[in-house]
Amino acid sequence: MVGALALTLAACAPANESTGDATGDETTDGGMSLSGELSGGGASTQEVAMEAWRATFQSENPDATVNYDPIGSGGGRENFTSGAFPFAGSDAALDDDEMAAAEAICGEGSVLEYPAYISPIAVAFNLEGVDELNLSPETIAKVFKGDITKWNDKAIAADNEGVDLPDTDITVVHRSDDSGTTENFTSYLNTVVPDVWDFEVEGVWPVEGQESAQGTSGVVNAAEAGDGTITYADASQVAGLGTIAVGVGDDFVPYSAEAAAAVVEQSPRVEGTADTVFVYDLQRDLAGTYPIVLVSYQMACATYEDEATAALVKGFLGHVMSEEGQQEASDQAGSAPISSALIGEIAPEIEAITAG
Amino acid sequence: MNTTISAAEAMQQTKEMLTASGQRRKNVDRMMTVVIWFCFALALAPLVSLLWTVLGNGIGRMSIDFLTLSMRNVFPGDPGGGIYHAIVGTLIITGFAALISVPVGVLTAIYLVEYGRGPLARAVTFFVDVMTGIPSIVAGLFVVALFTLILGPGARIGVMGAVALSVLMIPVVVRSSEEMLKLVPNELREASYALGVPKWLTILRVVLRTSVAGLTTGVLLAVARVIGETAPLLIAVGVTDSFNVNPFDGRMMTLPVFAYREYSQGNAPCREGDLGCVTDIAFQNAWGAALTLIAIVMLLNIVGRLVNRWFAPKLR
Amino acid sequence: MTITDSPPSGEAPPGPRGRVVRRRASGDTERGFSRIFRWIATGAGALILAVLAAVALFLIARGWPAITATPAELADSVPRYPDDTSLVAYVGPLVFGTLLAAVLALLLATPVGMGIALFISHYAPRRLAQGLGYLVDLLAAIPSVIYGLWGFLVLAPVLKPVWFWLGENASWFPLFAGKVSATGKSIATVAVVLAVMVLPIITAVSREVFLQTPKLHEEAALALGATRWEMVRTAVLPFGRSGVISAAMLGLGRALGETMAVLMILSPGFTYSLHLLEAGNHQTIAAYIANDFPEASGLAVNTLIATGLALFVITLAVNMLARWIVARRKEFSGAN
Amino acid sequence: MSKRIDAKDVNIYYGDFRAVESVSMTIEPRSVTAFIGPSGCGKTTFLRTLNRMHEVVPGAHVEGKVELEGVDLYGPDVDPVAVRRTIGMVFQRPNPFPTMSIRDNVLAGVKLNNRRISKSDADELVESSLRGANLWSEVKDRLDKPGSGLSGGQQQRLCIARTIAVRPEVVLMDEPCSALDPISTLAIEDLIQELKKDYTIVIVTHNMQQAARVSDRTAFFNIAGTGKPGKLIEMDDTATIFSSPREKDTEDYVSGRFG
Repeated sequence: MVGALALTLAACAPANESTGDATGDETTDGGMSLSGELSGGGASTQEVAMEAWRATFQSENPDATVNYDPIGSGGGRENFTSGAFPFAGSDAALDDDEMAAAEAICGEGSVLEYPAYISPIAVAFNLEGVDELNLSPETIAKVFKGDITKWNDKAIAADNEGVDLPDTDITVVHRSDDSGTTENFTSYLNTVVPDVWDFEVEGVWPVEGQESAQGTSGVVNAAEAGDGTITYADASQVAGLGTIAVGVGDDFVPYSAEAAAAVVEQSPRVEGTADTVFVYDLQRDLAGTYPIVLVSYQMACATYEDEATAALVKGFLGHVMSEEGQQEASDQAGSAPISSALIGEIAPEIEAITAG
Repeated sequence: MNTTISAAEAMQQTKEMLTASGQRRKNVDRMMTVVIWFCFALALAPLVSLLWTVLGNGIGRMSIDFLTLSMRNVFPGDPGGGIYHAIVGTLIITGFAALISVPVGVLTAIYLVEYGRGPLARAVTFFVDVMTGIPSIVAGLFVVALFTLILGPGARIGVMGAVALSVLMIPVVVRSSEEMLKLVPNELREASYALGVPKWLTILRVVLRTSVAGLTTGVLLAVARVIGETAPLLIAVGVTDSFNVNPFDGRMMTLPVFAYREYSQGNAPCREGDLGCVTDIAFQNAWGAALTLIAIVMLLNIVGRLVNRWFAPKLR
Repeated sequence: MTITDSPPSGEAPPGPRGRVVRRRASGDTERGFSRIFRWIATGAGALILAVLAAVALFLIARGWPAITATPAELADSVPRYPDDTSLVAYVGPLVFGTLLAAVLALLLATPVGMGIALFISHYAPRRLAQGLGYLVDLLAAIPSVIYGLWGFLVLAPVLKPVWFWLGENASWFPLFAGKVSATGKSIATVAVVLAVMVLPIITAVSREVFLQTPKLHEEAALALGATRWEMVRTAVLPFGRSGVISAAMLGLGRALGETMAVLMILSPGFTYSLHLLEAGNHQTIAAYIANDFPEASGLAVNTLIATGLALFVITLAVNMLARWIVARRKEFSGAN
Repeated sequence: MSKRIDAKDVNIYYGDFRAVESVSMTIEPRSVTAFIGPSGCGKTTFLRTLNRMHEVVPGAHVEGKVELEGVDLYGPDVDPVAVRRTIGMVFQRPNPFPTMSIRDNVLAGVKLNNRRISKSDADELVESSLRGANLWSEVKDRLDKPGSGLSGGQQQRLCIARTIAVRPEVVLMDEPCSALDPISTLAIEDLIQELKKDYTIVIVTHNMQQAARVSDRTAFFNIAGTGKPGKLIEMDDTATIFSSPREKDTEDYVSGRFG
C-alpha cells in the first residue's frame, strides 16, 4: 500500500527533475549516460564545491543522483572505512589504522586518496575603521594565544605603519567543533612559530576560555557580531570582514587562490604509501605562497563489487578531478583549482576504477 | 447587634463597609493584573521578533518556483531551485512519526489513566518522563545503530528518521494525553458503565470523545516539537537535493535539515560581474525554508483547531 | 449493545458455586473486546518501556568502552580530554553546564509561562483568549535551528547591552562577575533562548489545567470576597499545581536535551564557573555531543555516548525529584 | 449583623439577552426569604446579582438598583469584592477547597481579608464558625484533614462555616440542599433556622416543602416561555403564598399543577 502511495506521489515530482523513463532514449550526444544513486559524505568544507560538481554531473547524467552528507571529516572517514560510503571527503588523510580498515573494505593497496579541494584559510577580523592589516606569524600566534590583548599593541603597530589602531580589546573567536580548518591553521602556527605556538596540532582548538562558534558560518557570524574580534575561516566565507596579509619571509602575502594552490604544488608527497595515495607534507614558508591552506581529501576504492557503483564513482570523481570540475569549484566555491600537472597524475587512477 | 442606631447611621456604616475594601489588597490585585499582562507581552516580544525576522528574511525568497522545484542541479550562488523535495520529505517523515507515536502514545496514556495500577504503571509513568530527556541526537544515534543491525551499514532512509522522531515524540504525546484524560470527570465514566457500556467502548466513546480537544492540542504540540528536529535527521536520513517520496528507499530532505545545511554553507563566492550569482542565496534559502516550515505548522494548527471546534463536545 | 451474558442478579442465587467470587471488583468484569483492549493499552505501555530499555542498553553498551577505559587511553584518543582525569571529572563540567542552562531557563520560563497561562485562562478578554493561546503555541512550532539563528543574530545584540550593564553595575553579584562576552555568546543568552523555547510547552499544559479549574471553587473564592488575584491564588493555582509541575518537567526535558540552539549560540568551555556572562566557560551535554560527534571516531565516540548516558541519568534524577515533590502533596491534590 | 436589601426595578442581561425583567422587592433583616419558581425563571440569576456574583459570567450586566441599607451595591465607588464579603454565598454543590484542610477552609475568607491573625484568634474563629454550622463535634478531631474527605452534608456545612467565618451581613443560599440526602437536608434546614437569628438569609429552592418549612417570606418567579425574561410574579409571607396567593400562576405552581 505504501508502495502504491509512493508511486502516486512520484507523479508529483518537481518540474526540474525530468523523469528519464518518460522518453526512453536519452538525447545526450549518443554517449552513454550513467544512472542510479551514489551517496557519500564527510567534510563540510567540500559541501559547496560538491554542490557544483553534483549539479554538473547530474545534468549530464539525468538518471543519476549523487548525494553528499556534510557530516564532518571524522564521520566521512568512519563511514568510508566501514563500507557505508563508497566515497568520502575528509580534511585529514586516513591514519594508519583507518587505512588498514579501508584496505579491508577496498582490498590491499587499492584505496584511492587525493586532494580534491584546496582553499586558503583567511585570518579575518572585525575592527571599526580598519579593513586590512599585515601581521607576522609570531604576532598572529601571540594574538590567538591570548598574549596580545589590545589592537594597538606595539607588535601589531610595528607591522602596520601609518594605520590608526584603536585601543580595543582583542576577542579571539575560534571553531568550537573539531575541524580541519583548525587543524590546518594550528599546524601552520606550529610549523612556523613553534616556540610561541607550543600546542599539539589537533582539530580541537587548544586555548581555553576564548569565544568560539560552530562551523565556518558560525565563526564568521560571531566575528561580525562583536567589535575587535579576530578569527580564521575558509577564505570564501569572509566577505564582510577585514583580512590579514600574512608574513612569509620578508613579505606580507594576502590570501588568494593561486598563492594557496602553489603550496600543494610545491610540497612533497608523503612517502611510504601506495601509488594511489596522494597525501602531501605541506611546506609553510615557501616564498610567494599563501601558507595557511586547507587541503581536503577525497577517498574511494580502486575496485568495487558492484558494477553500477564503480561506474558512478568513476564518472563522478572523474568529473571532480578534471580541469572543468576544478574550475567549477573555483568559480562556485572560491577554492583554489588543483594544477593541471597534479590532475594529470591523479585522473588516470580514477579512470582505472573497476568493478570486480 | 442593637436596634437603636438610626437609619442614616446604618447607611453610613454600610457604605463604609462596601467601599473600604483593603487598599493593599486592591493594589496587589492591580499589580498582579499588570504582571500577568506583562508576562503575556513578554512572550509576544520574542514571538513577534522571531516571526518578523523569519518573515522579513524569508518572504523575499518565496515564489511558486521556490515551492515547487527541488535543489537538484542547482549551482552554489544560483538563485534558482526550491524546497519542494524538503517540504515533501518533512511531511512524509513527520507523518510517519505521528503514525507511530499517536497510537502508541494515546494508548499508553489510556493504560496509565484507565488501567494503570501496580508496578508496571508506575514504571511507565516514570520512564516516560525520563524519555522526554533523551537528547535528540542520541535518538538519532540509536536509530542508526538499530537499522545498521537490520540493513547493514550506510542505510539512510526516511523511515529511520520517522522512528527517531517518534522516540522523541511518544513521551510528549503520552504526557499531555495523560494530563487530558485525567481531567475527564469520573462521573462520566460511571454514568457510562451504569448504562451497561463495556469499558473499552466507554473509553473510546466517552473518555476520548470528551478529551479530544486536549488530545489534539497535545498531538499538535508534539508534532511541532519534532517537526523542527535537525540533528537526528541529519545522521539518520542524510541529505539529498532530489525529490524522493519513498520513505523505505533512499535519502530524503527535510526542511530543518535543509535550513541548517544552507545556513552552514554561508556566503557563495561570486565572481565580479556574474549577475546570475547571489552571494547570500544560501541564507535566503535557509530563511525561506524556515518560513515554509512555520507556515506548515501554523496550517496544521489551524486544521487541528477546526477539527477541535467541530468535534469537541461542549463541556461548559 | 450490551454484552453481559450473566443472568439478571435477581435470578442468580447467591449460591455455593461462588459466582460472586469470580467477579472481583465491579469495574473488572471484563469480557470480549474489553479484555483485548486492556491488553492493547498495556502493550503500548510495555512497548515504551521496551524502547527505552533498548535506548538505555544501546547507551550503556556503546558507552561502556569509555567507562572502563583508563584515563591515559581516553586522553590519547579523545581530542579534548585532559591528562590524568577520570571520566567522571571530565563529564562533571558538562553536567554542570547542562543543569545550569536548563535550570536558569526554567527559572525564567515557569513564572512567565504560568502568567501567560493565567492570562489566557482568566484575564484576557474571552474573545481574544483562544487566538492569543494559539499565538503562544506558535512558539513551539519554530524549529530549534531558527531559534539558534534568531538567538544569535537578533537576540544576542539586544541582550548584549543588558549583560554589559549588569557586568558593570552588578558584578558584586557572583553570577554577573567576570569579563562580559563581546559577542553575547554566553550561557545567559542561551538561558534566555531556552526559556523562550520551553515557554509554549509550559504555557500550553498549564493553560489547559487552569481552564479545568472547577467553576465551583472559583466562585467559592469570589463569594468569600476574594479579588481576582486572590481567587487565582486560592482556587486556580492549588488546583493546577501538579499540572504546572508536570508542565515544567516537560519544559525541563526539552531544555536539558536542546541541541541546535545551544550549539549555535554558546561559546563552549569546560569549567564549573558561575559567571553567567562570560563566554567560553560552559557547555551542555547535548550540544557537546552534536558538536564533537561528526569528527569523533573510536573511543571518542564511546566517550560521547557515555556523556549521553550522563544526560539520561540526570533526567532520571530530575524526574525522581519532581515525582517526590508531587507525591508529597498528593493528599491535597486538586485532581478528582 | 444583618441588613435589609431593597431591589428596585432590576433588569439582568447576558449580553443582549434579558434574563430577568424588572424585579423590585425588599428583603427583611433577620428573616429567611425563599425564592421559588420553575427552572430557568431567573431566581438563581437574581440571587447572584444580590452579591454581584453574576458578573463572573462574561457579558452579564444589570440595570436598576440593589440597595443594602440604602447603599446601592452598583454605585460607582462600591467595590464588588467588598460586596461579596459583606454578602456571603453558599452554592448548590458543596465546594470546599480541595487543596486545603478543614481548618484552612474555614479560615480561607478571613485570611484573604487580613493576613495576620493570631493562632488563638484563628482557633477561636474556627471553633465558633464550625459550631455555628453545627459541624464542630463531627470534625474537631480532624481539622487538618482535607475538606474533600467529608460527606456531602458535612461539606455543605463546612461551606456554610466558611461563609459565616467572614461575618457577613447577608447569606445567600443557592439550592443548598439539592445535592444532599434527607438527613443532611434536615441538618441544614435546622441550621438555617439558627442562622436567621443573626443573618439575613435568602434561599433559592426547588423544594416547596422546604420553602414552606424554613422561610418567613417567599418570592415566586416565573417565565412566560423560552427566550422570554423571568419575572417576579408575587412576594408575600410564606403562609400567604402557600395558602392564598393572589396570582393564579402562583397557585398553580404551589399546588403542583405545573413546574
